[in-house]
Amino acid sequence: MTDRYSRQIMFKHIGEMGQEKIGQKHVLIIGCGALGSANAENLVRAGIGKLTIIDRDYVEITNLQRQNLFTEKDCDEQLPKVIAAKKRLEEINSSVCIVPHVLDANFETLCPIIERSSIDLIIDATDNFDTRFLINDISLKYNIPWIMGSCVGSMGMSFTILPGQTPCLQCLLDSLPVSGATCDSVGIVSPAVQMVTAFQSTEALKILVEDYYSLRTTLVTFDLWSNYFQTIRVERAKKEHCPTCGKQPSYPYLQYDSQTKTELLCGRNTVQIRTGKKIPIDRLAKRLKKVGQLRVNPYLLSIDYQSYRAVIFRDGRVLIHGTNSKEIAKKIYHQLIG
Amino acid sequence: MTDRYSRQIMFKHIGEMGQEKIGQKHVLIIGCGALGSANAENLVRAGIGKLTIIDRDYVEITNLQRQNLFTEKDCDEQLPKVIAAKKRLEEINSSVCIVPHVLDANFETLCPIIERSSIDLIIDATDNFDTRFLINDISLKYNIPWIMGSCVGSMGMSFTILPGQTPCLQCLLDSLPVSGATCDSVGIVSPAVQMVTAFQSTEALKILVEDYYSLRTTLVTFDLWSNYFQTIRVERAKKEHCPTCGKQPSYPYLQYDSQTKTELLCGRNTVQIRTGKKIPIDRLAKRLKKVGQLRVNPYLLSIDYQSYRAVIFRDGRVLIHGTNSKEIAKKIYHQLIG
Amino acid sequence: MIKILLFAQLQEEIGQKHIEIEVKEITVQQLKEMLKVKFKFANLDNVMVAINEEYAMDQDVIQSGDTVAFIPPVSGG
Amino acid sequence: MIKILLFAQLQEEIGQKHIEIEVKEITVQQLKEMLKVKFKFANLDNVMVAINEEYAMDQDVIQSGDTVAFIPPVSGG
Repeated sequence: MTDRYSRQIMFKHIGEMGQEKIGQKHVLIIGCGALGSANAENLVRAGIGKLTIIDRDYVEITNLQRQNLFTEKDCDEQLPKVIAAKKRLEEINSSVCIVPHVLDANFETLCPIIERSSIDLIIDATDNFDTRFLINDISLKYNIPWIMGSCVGSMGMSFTILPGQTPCLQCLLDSLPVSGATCDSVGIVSPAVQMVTAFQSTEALKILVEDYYSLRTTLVTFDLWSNYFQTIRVERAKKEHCPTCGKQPSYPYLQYDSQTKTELLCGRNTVQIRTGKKIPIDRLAKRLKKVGQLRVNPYLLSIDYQSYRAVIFRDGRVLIHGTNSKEIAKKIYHQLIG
Repeated sequence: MTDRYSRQIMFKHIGEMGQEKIGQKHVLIIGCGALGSANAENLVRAGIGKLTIIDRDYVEITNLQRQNLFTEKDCDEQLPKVIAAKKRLEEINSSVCIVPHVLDANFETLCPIIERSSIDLIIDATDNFDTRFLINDISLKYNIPWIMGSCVGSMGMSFTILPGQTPCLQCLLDSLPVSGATCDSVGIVSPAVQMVTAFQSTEALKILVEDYYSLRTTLVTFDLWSNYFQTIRVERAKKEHCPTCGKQPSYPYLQYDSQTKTELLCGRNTVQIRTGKKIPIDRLAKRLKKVGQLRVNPYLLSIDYQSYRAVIFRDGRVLIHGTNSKEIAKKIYHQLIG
Repeated sequence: MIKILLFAQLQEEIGQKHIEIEVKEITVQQLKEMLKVKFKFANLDNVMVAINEEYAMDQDVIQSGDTVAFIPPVSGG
Repeated sequence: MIKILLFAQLQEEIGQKHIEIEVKEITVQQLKEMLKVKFKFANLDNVMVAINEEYAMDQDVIQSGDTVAFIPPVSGG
């Protein structure tokens, strides 16, 4: 069976020893969209020991353009992404243990999974910074490296966070970026996904074979359509008083108050989301104008999106009309606002 | 059905117009290994009109570590790569026309395909420079852009050749490189494949939507494990007297004499023999059933013989696994087939 | 002269990939203020800034000849 | 001083990723000859050469301060 990995064992930085290590490791991938699918496929083909994948979503027709584990049939059957992923991944490599969780990733769902497993590495494949800051806190609290990745349009970025060594996401970004460009507002092409995945999976392999010396220490960012590529040295961003990786961490995203709160507005077929941060309505309006019928006034922005209507207030409240499901509401919120 | 491409249509450099163009184009991918699989999947997910894929090989266990269209089952069934690829690609997007050819790519097999189809773009997914120089000649002779790509270890390179505009491969490399590193001698990790694919597929999309202005004009080269990335401006490499893209081209790789009949598949401990005649597999199977362990499918016959394995394709090609000697290979061929 | 590279939505907002500014010395914070006024950027908070490919903070000083990149984090995945 | 970046098998051959050479001016051809003697490279034909990220030919002149990359084409796919 090691014959199957022969080309990887031949690679001088992996070898027999490295392959054995890969086979003993457990990776957690958070999100099973484009980046999640592609990273999962790489790790499973590479012979990872155990892979846990979390995603709350099911396969939709618009996913097929870039999410490599899914087929038309998965879409017809509306399979949860992690379930469809597990099926394909086991056809690819039946010797890997795949643990799927159909779950919204938040601190209440993630912490128990982390605590009862022995996770060697977390790969970020989420589509929003809320969850990335949460992963960042978890990484530092439980001393697990994580690899950030994101993409949109033909752009992407990636950075590897090693607790105790590198700056963390909180060092790089003082606060949650509001309204980053999302795949659902400005689109995406599949090579952007692959490029980020190439960086993430390479760093993952380095960490799994414990070749820390070779890790990329820069933040990488690119735009494939503009033929642009840049790496940024970030050592100096590490902050002594960082609330996540500093000397006296408070792990702000593991506190109940920092969570984006969703509540059902009873009988109104509406979910209210409270984000706890101001939303720049005007900028958002510019970006969303092609996405759906839009109305703006000084207090709010309202948009018809799919069969729903989202009303976004400047003070950070969002109403999603047309659903009683908190999961659907959150998904729409992340698709529109990021 | 356009809903399926909505994220790609939203991308400002593609749009409705670009998507329509993609749907009308015909791409030829030469090779269906790691780069071929990954490029094919991207184009099919992106909604390419028609895709022709050529490969002479069948799926083996050592492929699964990095070749994204194939599963353990394809390997058990010893399916030709293009046949296994077509099956998966149709599950991904049933509206794309996939034309597989189980063929060795040489000028006798390629030219007829080019002449009877209207190919808009050729993607290089071969594993050798013999074939790349052949593609280069074909590209210039028939005025079809091609996108070079190669990878090994954690390294890769890519370059886009636009007839009449950019230098061609012959301009960049005066002659066939001898003994380049191969996947079978120094191994390969899958992110190297994805990175090259990301470059190739992005350039492919630019060409398909006719956004020539955005094309990368540099040769890109990288090493993911060493965190190295470089682009090289090559305009000045274009040679007036180039035998391929110069004023009086001779297309040296389209001459009969430049073809080989027996070839070593480098680092694979395998020799390929091209007989130039069709082989009656079923008759042969009957005769060989007492000679060694035999497997037959509609495309090929495979037999364990002494310490070797011979795989005999209906179209007259034979692979002798277990030797690097052309002489031994020929001998086994003659012993089995006569 | 300082060369400023813009990415993602910042490019869209002003329709340019890079701009040049004639100053000898300026802090990152001051440059942000200047760009907000001059180009009407909606928001330059939470945009990462790099001077000559090194992460920079608001109080860092940019010299003439430096290349400054403004990189808004992208969120998709 | 000229900085020389090595890739692929060239790195392996001498176990270094880059080397530095103290010369004022040298052609690509001359540099290849020098490296073949000094570092015993098996073969530097069919290796692409770039000076400061631009494709270079054998007769091109390298100046002190330039960065030269030696890039052997990789063949796999």
